[in-house]
Amino acid sequence: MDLSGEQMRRMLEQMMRIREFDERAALLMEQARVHGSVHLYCGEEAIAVGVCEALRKDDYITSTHRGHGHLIAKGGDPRRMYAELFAKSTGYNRGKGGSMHMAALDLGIIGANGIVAAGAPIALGVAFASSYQDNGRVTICFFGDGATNEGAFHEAVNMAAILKAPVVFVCENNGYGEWSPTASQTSVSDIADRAAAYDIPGVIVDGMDIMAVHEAATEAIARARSGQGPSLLECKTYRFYDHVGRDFGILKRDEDEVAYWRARDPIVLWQQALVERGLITEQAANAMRDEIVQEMEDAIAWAEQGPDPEPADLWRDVYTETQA
Amino acid sequence: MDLSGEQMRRMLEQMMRIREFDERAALLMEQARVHGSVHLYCGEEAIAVGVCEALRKDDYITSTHRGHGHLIAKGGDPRRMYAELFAKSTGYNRGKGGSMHMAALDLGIIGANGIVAAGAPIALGVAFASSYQDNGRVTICFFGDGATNEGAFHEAVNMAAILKAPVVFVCENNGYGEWSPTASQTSVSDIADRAAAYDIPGVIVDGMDIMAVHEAATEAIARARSGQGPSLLECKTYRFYDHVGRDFGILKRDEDEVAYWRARDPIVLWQQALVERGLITEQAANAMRDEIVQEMEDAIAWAEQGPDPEPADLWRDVYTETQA
Amino acid sequence: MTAAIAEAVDQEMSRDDRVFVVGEDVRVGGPFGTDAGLFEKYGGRRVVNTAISELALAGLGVGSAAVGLRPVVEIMIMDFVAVAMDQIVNQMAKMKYMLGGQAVLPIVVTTHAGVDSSSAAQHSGSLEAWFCHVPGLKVVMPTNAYDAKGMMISAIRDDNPVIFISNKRCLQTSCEVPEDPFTVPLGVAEVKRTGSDLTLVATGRMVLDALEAAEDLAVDGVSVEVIDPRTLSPLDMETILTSVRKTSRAVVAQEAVRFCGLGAEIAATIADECFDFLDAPVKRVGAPFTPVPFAPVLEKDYLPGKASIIGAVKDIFGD
Amino acid sequence: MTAAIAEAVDQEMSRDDRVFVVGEDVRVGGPFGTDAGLFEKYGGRRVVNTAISELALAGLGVGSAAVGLRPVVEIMIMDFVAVAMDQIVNQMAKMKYMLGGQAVLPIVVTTHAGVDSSSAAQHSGSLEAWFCHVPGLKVVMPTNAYDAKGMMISAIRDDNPVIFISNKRCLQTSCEVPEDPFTVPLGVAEVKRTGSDLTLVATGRMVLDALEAAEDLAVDGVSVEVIDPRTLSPLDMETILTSVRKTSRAVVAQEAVRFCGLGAEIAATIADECFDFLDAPVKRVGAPFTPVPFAPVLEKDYLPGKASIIGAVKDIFGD
Ligand SMILES: Cc1ncc(C[n+]2csc(CCOP(=O)(O)OP(=O)(O)O)c2C)c(N)n1
Ligand SMILES: Cc1ncc(C[n+]2csc(CCOP(=O)(O)OP(=O)(O)O)c2C)c(N)n1
Ligand SMILES: [Mg+2]
Ligand SMILES: [Mg+2]
Repeated sequence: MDLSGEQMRRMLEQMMRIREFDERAALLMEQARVHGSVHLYCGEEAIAVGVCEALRKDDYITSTHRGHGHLIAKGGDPRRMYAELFAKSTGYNRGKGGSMHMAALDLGIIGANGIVAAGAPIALGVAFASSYQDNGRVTICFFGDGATNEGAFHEAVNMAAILKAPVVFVCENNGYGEWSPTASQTSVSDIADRAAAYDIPGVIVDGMDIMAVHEAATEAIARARSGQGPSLLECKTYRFYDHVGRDFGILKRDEDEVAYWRARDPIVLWQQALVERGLITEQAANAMRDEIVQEMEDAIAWAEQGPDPEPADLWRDVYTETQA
Repeated sequence: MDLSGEQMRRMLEQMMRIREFDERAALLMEQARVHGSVHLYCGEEAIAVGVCEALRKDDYITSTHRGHGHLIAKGGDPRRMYAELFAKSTGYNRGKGGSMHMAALDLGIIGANGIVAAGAPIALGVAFASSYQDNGRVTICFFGDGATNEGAFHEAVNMAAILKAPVVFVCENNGYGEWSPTASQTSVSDIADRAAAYDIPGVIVDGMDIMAVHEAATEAIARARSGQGPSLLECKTYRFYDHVGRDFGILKRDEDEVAYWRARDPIVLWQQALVERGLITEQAANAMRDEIVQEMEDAIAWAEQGPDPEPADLWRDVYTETQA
Repeated sequence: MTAAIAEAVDQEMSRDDRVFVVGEDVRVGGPFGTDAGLFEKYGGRRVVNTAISELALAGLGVGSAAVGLRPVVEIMIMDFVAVAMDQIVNQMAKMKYMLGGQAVLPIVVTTHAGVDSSSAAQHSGSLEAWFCHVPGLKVVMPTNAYDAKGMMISAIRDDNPVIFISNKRCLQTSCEVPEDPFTVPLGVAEVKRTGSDLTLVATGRMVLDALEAAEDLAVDGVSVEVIDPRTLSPLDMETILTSVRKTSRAVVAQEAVRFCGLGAEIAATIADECFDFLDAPVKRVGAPFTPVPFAPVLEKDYLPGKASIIGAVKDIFGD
Repeated sequence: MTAAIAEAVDQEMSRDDRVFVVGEDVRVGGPFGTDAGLFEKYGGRRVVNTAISELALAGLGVGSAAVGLRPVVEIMIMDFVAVAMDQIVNQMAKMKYMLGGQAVLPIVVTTHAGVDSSSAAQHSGSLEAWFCHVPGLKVVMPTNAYDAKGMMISAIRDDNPVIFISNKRCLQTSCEVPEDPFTVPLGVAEVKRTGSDLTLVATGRMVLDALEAAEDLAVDGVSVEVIDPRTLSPLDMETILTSVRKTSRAVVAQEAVRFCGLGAEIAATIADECFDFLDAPVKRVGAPFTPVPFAPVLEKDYLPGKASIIGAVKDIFGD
């Protein structure tokens, strides 16, 4: 992979942006300043960024309930994202969707989803449209390990394989679905093994290593773009926090397990790698983070002061007025 | 496998019984004497019989829209089956289900099903109950190649694998789903490959060879019975007739393809094998068939003269009266 | 009306390249022939024959519509929607709203409903009430070939998800249908017969039974006005209420299970809005509270029709 | 009422070894705590924590019940039933009938419904009307801890599939509940408050709002009788009709989308059966015809409650 230093720094920056966004989102939820449930992406940043940095601007992604990272990685504006959490009309969904439904169609972000695995059939459809329109675009379908046990996942991957739809199925295997370990739900230990059921490539990568993710994603995306059909990319990762927010208080995880994964923080690892390669200094990295922190504080301030939806918005956008 | 000559002859007889049953069912449908759609099992007899002969009497099966063969193989009475097709109150379902819902719970036949793949989650449940009750029973889930593209199939197999439920998933890969070739629907050419997605054994057998089916089924059943969990058994077979009835007139299949499979008629093959082994003579086999033909004619005559349901039956059996 | 539907889809496909058909066995024209000839004319790119995966099918509709296509998704038999409900209800219907208006989802989901020659409990359903209860969907159920063609064209041109339900026994009927494309607007009921003594609101196959019942009742001196809503959601209550204000009596007939069906909504609204006009209670006709039986002798009793409609009308007039 | 539900399930599990619980995250007590303590007491054999596979879950219920067990199947949030509809509607509900009576299916499907603190469009649904439209199912929606415990015990002992719906905001309420097992019969409505001027039929969380509304209205001199059907199918219309024959006026309130909801069935039946008793049209209260919005300011307007109930009552009395 020949990535420029600039791009590699940008990848660090994007991961930091996601981390800082979500740490603050958690806090805002604890303070009851934002609404609804917030599922944090902390720990999984290398996946969204590693994958999305391999995309074209006009490519598409579908996301999950744990979607903030995907949105930011695909170019989502933290201000409008926070505004959505604050349920403001300046939010991406004008305050009508919240965390679990955030979308930005103009950025190719088809949306988070509150139904586990529901993004997969939608991603199939988006990718089908790209081959139909022959526009060379690729769709990334992000989903969790738990989602692979839903029928929707299975049907979508089979149909995508048959139609050779340009989609890459990216599994974020973080070891849990809500408060249940993956092993108690999923009959394979490697989700990638499920690719065999569709005769498509199944690849496992270290989801804490952004370069590994990026390289595998680049290959799968190229494959999809050239008409060879879907792939399944499994990224082994870890949910640093609880299922919802930072500590919901239901699940006590093994301390050693948490420590093991914390030590493999993808942001720390990548920052070290860049420092070692002389592409950034500790100091510059800290400055980068400080700037992002400031960006987030500004975004929150902007977002919180935005206007609430109008009462009439309740009735808006149920249907589209058709111009025949 | 040490099967007695008696059992081997019985397997021939059961296959003939299914064939003769369904040939007549088709005719009755063409004559509009029976009601609803009839999906013929002709060509696939070695599967139902090969599998069911490996079962205990108290084991269970779930079936499909193409279910007559499964019922007969598990001990269903052709008289009550025909009566059901004639919509008589002497039918297994008292005339309220018809071909696609035929069941005989007292024989462990949980039922045909009008929804593709819906038998799989039900089989999971039945098998789960057997481990819960620790009664040593095994459940066979029959389904078609097309059914493996439904989410229900996927969810059921994964959950069965996790729960180590004593169930064997038996796929009848007959090359088509309705009027579409399997290759146009299913992204793998061997359904058995899908076993990898659940970390369970996946075995391919020649579905026209009853011994091959029987041996593989015996092994999978033993595995299930001993608590080692489910297997996926793919039987390569062919639908001698159309999707519904003998010739629905929608699909013209390649003549060579039809001839190839017709030449592999499982009943002819097995009869030859028995003759070669000296376990039956041509003459005895013909006599056996003649007797079955007579049995079917008698069954039809009995069934057709049965009483219709009473008008009050419309309202019966919507709910169970609970004796608290 | 089978051919009328195929013709409508054909004409829209030739008019607009974004329109495509996707479903099981659409290659051979679909199980009822409503896609006849399309594959031969447009090929596999635009007539997409898929696996037996209704949930993925519906999702393919959602995703492809979200980025600019106009899918016509076929779910063979209405009972099978049960496996596709999430994509239809939680995604298709809600997406525009949840996204604050970002999405435009011009999708037609076609399906075939109703009791027909011993299809039994899993192939005879009429589930329109489920979809009517879901904001974001339009639900149409044309009852003759003319309406079917005009409404299919409208449905394809509509920028919203439309559930297009063909009653199986209606499919077998035919009538004069212009060859050229034309539209029948969605959301507009039709008075199929005028009358002065009673308003008979019927949906699906019950429209034909209602018209026959009206003939018979005319002989008995009862003048019945028959209204076919055609679009079930949004429902054109105005046409119905106007009629009831004139006739002072109403019967509502549907093939679906009576309890909690669309007929309840129509009857409740009539009873509310025409309270001061009604000379008699609004009566409802619908299927009994049982699954659909297989035996023809039971199916016949199960199915509401002319006799049950006449019974309800006579109830009102106190015979 | 969370604890009351867990207690009921616990008591039935200890009474009958055939009863078991299966669902997602039931090991940790379920997302709302309605399974709290069960895993610790009964272990993984009888408290079965599964994959995220609602369709298989429901099927596990059907199959295990068909051969003698009594499953309690949990579907976390009511909107998620959309992925399990086939097993619930096409299998569970119809199996007994299709099989000519062979099957006995004592299954409880529990789920949590309704709007609650910005859960938005995919986690706030009230879909009871879908299930009420399906013969073969019983549908219950208790609204206080006492009823919840008694009805859960009845549901588990019932030999039919029962959809047990807990409104999420009702779950947060509590009241005196006897520790010993007791039953509240299914199919029996309860008059929660007696009155003489108007019958207010309310379901789910609306029962609490209705009682508050009745208090307020009493101050204005309107005496309101509040009825909670508790079981939605089979629906105890007799209790409702008896009340309306006395009061001559009725309002029906539900949290679900008003259009095509259960309220329509109740209103239509009242209007029909009490035609000669009614002094005013039956009014209905329900959610507007939109998906559930996220923003609290919109959610507040979306949700029917005391104010909309009082509004409907005042409509009737013409203020
Ligand atoms: C159909 C459906 N079932 C259940 C849920 C509740 N739920 C939300 S997230 C989640 C766990 C998902 O696990 P996984 O796919 O591994 O994603 P992760 O949260 O680990 O990122 C569950 C069960 C849901 N939203 N939708
Ligand atoms: C959910 C659902 N979708 C579609 C159908 C219509 N249908 C009935 S049989 C069938 C083909 C099934 O193919 P396969 O599983 O291979 O079984 P086969 O008929 O070949 O034995 C289809 C599509 C159905 N009954 N249920
Ligand atoms: Mg996970
Ligand atoms: Mg097949």
